[in-house]
Amino acid sequence: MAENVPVLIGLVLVAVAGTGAVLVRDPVRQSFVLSLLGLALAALFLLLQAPDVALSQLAVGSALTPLMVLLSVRKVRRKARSERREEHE
Amino acid sequence: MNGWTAAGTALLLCGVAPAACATATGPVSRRVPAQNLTTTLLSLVFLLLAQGFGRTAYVDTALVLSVLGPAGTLLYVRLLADRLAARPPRPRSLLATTALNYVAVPAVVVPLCFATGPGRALVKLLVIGGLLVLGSRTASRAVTAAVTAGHGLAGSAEGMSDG
Amino acid sequence: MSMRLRLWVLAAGVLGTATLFVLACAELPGFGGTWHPYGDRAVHAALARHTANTIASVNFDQRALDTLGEESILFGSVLGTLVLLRQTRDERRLPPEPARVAPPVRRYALIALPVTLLIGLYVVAHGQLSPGGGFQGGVVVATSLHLLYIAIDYRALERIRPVGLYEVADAAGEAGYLLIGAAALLTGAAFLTNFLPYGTFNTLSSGGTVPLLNAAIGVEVAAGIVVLLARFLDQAVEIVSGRDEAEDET
Amino acid sequence: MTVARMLPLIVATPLFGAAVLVGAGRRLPRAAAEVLGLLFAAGTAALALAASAALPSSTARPVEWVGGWRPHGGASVGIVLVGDRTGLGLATLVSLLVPAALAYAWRYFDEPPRRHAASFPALVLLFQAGMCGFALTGDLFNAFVFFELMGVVAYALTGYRVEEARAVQGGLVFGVVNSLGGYTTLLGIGLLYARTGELGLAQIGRALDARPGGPDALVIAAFVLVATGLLVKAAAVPFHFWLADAHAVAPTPVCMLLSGVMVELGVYGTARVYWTVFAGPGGIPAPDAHRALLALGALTAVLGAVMCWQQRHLKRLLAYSTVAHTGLFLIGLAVLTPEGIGGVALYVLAHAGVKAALFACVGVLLDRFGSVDEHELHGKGRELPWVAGMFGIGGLALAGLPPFGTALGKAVTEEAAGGWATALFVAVSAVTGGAVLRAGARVFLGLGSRPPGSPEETTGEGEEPETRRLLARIPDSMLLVPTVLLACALAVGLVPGLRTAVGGAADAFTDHAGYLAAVLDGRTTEPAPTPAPHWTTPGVVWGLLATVLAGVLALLAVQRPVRGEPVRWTVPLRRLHSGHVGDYVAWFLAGVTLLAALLV
Amino acid sequence: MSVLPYLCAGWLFLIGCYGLATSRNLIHAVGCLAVCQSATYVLLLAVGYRHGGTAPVFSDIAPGSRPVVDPVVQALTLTDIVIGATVTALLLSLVIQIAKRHRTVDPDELSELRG
Repeated sequence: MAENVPVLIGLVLVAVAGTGAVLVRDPVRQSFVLSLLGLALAALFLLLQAPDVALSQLAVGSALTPLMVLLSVRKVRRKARSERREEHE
Repeated sequence: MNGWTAAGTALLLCGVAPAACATATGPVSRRVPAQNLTTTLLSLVFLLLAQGFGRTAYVDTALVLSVLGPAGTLLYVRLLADRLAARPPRPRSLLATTALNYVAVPAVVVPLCFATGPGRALVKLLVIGGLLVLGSRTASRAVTAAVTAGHGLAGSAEGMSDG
Repeated sequence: MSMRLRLWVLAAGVLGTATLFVLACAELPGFGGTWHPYGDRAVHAALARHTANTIASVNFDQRALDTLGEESILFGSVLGTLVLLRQTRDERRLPPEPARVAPPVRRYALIALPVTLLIGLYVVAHGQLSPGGGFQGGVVVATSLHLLYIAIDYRALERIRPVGLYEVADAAGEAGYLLIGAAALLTGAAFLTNFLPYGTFNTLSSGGTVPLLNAAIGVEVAAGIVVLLARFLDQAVEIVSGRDEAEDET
Repeated sequence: MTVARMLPLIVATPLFGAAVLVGAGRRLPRAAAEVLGLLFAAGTAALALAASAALPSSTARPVEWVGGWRPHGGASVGIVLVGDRTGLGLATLVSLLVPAALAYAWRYFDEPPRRHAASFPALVLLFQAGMCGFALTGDLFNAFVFFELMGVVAYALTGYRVEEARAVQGGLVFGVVNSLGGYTTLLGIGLLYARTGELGLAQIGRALDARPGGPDALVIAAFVLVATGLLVKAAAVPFHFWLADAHAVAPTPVCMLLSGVMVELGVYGTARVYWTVFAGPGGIPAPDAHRALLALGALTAVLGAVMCWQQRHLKRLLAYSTVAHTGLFLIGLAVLTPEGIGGVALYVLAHAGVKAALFACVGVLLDRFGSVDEHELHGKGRELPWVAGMFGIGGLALAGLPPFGTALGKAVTEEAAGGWATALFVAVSAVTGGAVLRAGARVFLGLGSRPPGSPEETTGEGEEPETRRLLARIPDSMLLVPTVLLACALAVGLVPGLRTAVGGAADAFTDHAGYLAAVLDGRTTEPAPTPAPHWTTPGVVWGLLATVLAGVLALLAVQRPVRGEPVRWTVPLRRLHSGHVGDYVAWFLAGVTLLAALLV
Repeated sequence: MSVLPYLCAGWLFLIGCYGLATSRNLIHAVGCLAVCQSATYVLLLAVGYRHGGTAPVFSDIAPGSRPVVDPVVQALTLTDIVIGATVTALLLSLVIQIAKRHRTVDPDELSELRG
């Protein structure tokens, strides 16, 4: 049983991070949780003896996906902001 | 399960998990430093696990994370500059986070160095340690700079918040 | 459909799917079992071909067609993003203002850039030996270039990033993979056969075509992700619609 | 070069073409890029045709282990491509339709993305590679990879006209639902791998057969999950919602491919996976599979037909008719006999031609008049007699007018299904064909009165033409392509050689043990021969009846005041098709549950 | 413990679906889709795990010296991760265009396609 404790902790972290990523509704905040999910998955993969997959997940999950999400939010917000100003005038 | 694995697991549970909690909650000004702390600690976990599993090949994951982690943090700082400026973090908590980084890195890397012995693996370890320290130092500086220079920096072209 | 009805349908669906999945899990072989016939065969095959990293052998030799499909997906999605995030007629580019970057951040990013680039290349080059490979290394290489955006600003990044060249590199990576695969046909073997000498186990040149395919993927991924992020950055930083621009100037 | 050696090239050629187009794209003028794209697509078609022609018999299964990883003792580490008549035939169909779509799109789009003139043909070539790979592969995970390839490219192609609000929304809905389907398939693959330790279709099938006795929860769950992804592609109810949203907004040449072959590939995938993996003693018992497919098929056919009749947006109308016909295909599969499969195969071939031709006609209307709304276009089509003729013939062929291939396929399928299925086939073809004829009568003949619009539904007004400006003269390529396609659909019904070939292919397709032996042991066995599909008197009569009914329905509809459309009692049904991605995901999970419940 | 990893995969998939169905922001929805996909990673790798095994990477250990986990599922997961990243990119670019054309990213306010 003791052998399984690290994997168990990894699973719990992944499940919690995944749940958090769904329940956090604001995309900027969600991007933080998504990057955490990426990190948790990488840790779990290493514990499951898959360093190749962990590397991929790190590369994609910790930098690429959050960056794309943040850039999209920025574009969308910029749009929304100018819309609102327009209505204001 | 040997001591290294146990130490790695313990750090995962008692170090990474709380840092992750801090990243997932609260204002952006707390999330960004906490995110950096999370990646630093996770790199250390990877190092400990690599030693525990007896696989030097696994060290590459820590190496990659030690450069991608700070890069991610700096991107957050860059893209969320105005939010950081709007609610700056307390200097004391920022200091504490950085200090935690500074303490944790040598606390893990030094024993690992002794366990590894001289060789290529040692150089790799030291590089990772150096990158982690440098990365966390820069991250905290970047947050401070974004806060102080904040309002000027967060012009309309760079802004993120809805104003 | 009202939110209420949707939630009812969802609840029924979740309940049914969960039941199905849990029942199936109960029948699965227990976690951590020792029976992995395909995996064991794959390890033997990898060793027979002098490839130290079995995962690389599975990806680039035994199941190389999967990787071809995967890279085509990446290629297609880069192309798709290129098309979807194009600058349309009602939009124009507004050069971003130069950003002021704190000196320590600039110093770090300028040091980290070559280090990250080297680490990325190392991960690509050792793909057939240690964990890593074209995809992982390629993403790291692409990320390293974007440190310039952090270190200086977007205009500096644009200067070292002629997107057109990266598009060509992206296509060259995809074409290279196909040509290496087709080269096997000339020797009379099947498509994507590992036809080169396998080399000495655990050296950089071992594994026959594995390092070549790996390198092709590395080029494609690095170039593809640069192009992909370029489109997102363009949208987020530069491109504005006619109306936005009027707003920004007021 | 043997047939087996050619199989990977059918996938590799379009991929290489895409790479060349992107690599050289910045320097190529638009015309050169389009010619190059057409050449690569046609080259692939030539390869596929040559491979089909070189097959020694219609029951042969040339097998190519990519990378040369031939099996030893039935076990291999490689991926296999299987070029049996059905898979190769579908790859040929895809490869022929792609050049047709590219030829139709000749100088079509308003402005190609700046300095990316080659991006549209390159995307279409990738789409072609994905579909051909999916048709040819004999490996479950590899099928997933090609499934995702065609998905990813299709999302991008659907949203190609980014200035169109509806196009990008349809593309996103399509992307989310199909990706979710792909992930369920992968979960199913994971379950099968855990049970059998294999990934090849034949290997999994053999491993499952090694433990006979009814299926346990794991096998059922694996089948449900794998089939869900494929049925999402096939747009079976209740996974069909994305289809109308995506097909109504995609550029017309893309619609031709989506409706003509991609949806059918979902049906093919379901059938292939069932027959190779789950048809043995360790798989899903035939009565259960029959029940599930029949129920889903009947539901899909009825719902598709009802929704089809209610549409005034011509592309949506055609999209729902695709849903209805997919339902009929599923009913044909549900028979689980070579006769059913053979009928469906002929039906799919002819349907691809007819549906693509109809979309092509609608595309002409869109580019000439800037609208695809039945009421808005009322009477405007009088100046386009050639298009009118083709649209009418297409409608009749859809309804099942002999000797079109649709009629033959339908006749063979309904005969195999028997009983009440015949009534359903006649009703559904009459309604979908009638809807097309009704629209044709209004648009091209100006029959009936011109109605005021109602804003509650998706009308076809306010659509942007896909060309630079409204076309004053329709280019010959846009008229030639649908004509050729309709002629092909007619040929499917008339060429006797095709019927015998399809008959043999269906025998081989439904031969579970034969497939396993051919792939894993390299042993060829002849399946038990069944009579090839052929015209029968009842089939012709039912086909004529459906056509007449379609005509009557159309005439009745145009003579009644349009205020009655859409029919009141269908309003709740129409409200379910909300365009809301959350609704679609909820229905998706409900569909998984439904499928599982039907199998237990 | 013997089924826990599989159940974790199922949980991730369903919670992701829940998020998709109730999302009020399309960018958030794309993130939820990524959560759904992580279920497939967890399932595949859990299926290939072997107690006491190590990665079948023989750059630093001798072949045959230790039991190894299944390399095939790892290769599959790698492919899957690439697919996930590319799908995310493509869907986010569609969301950006939706924001431009519809001036909202709330699915409840998108009402162009009905019936």
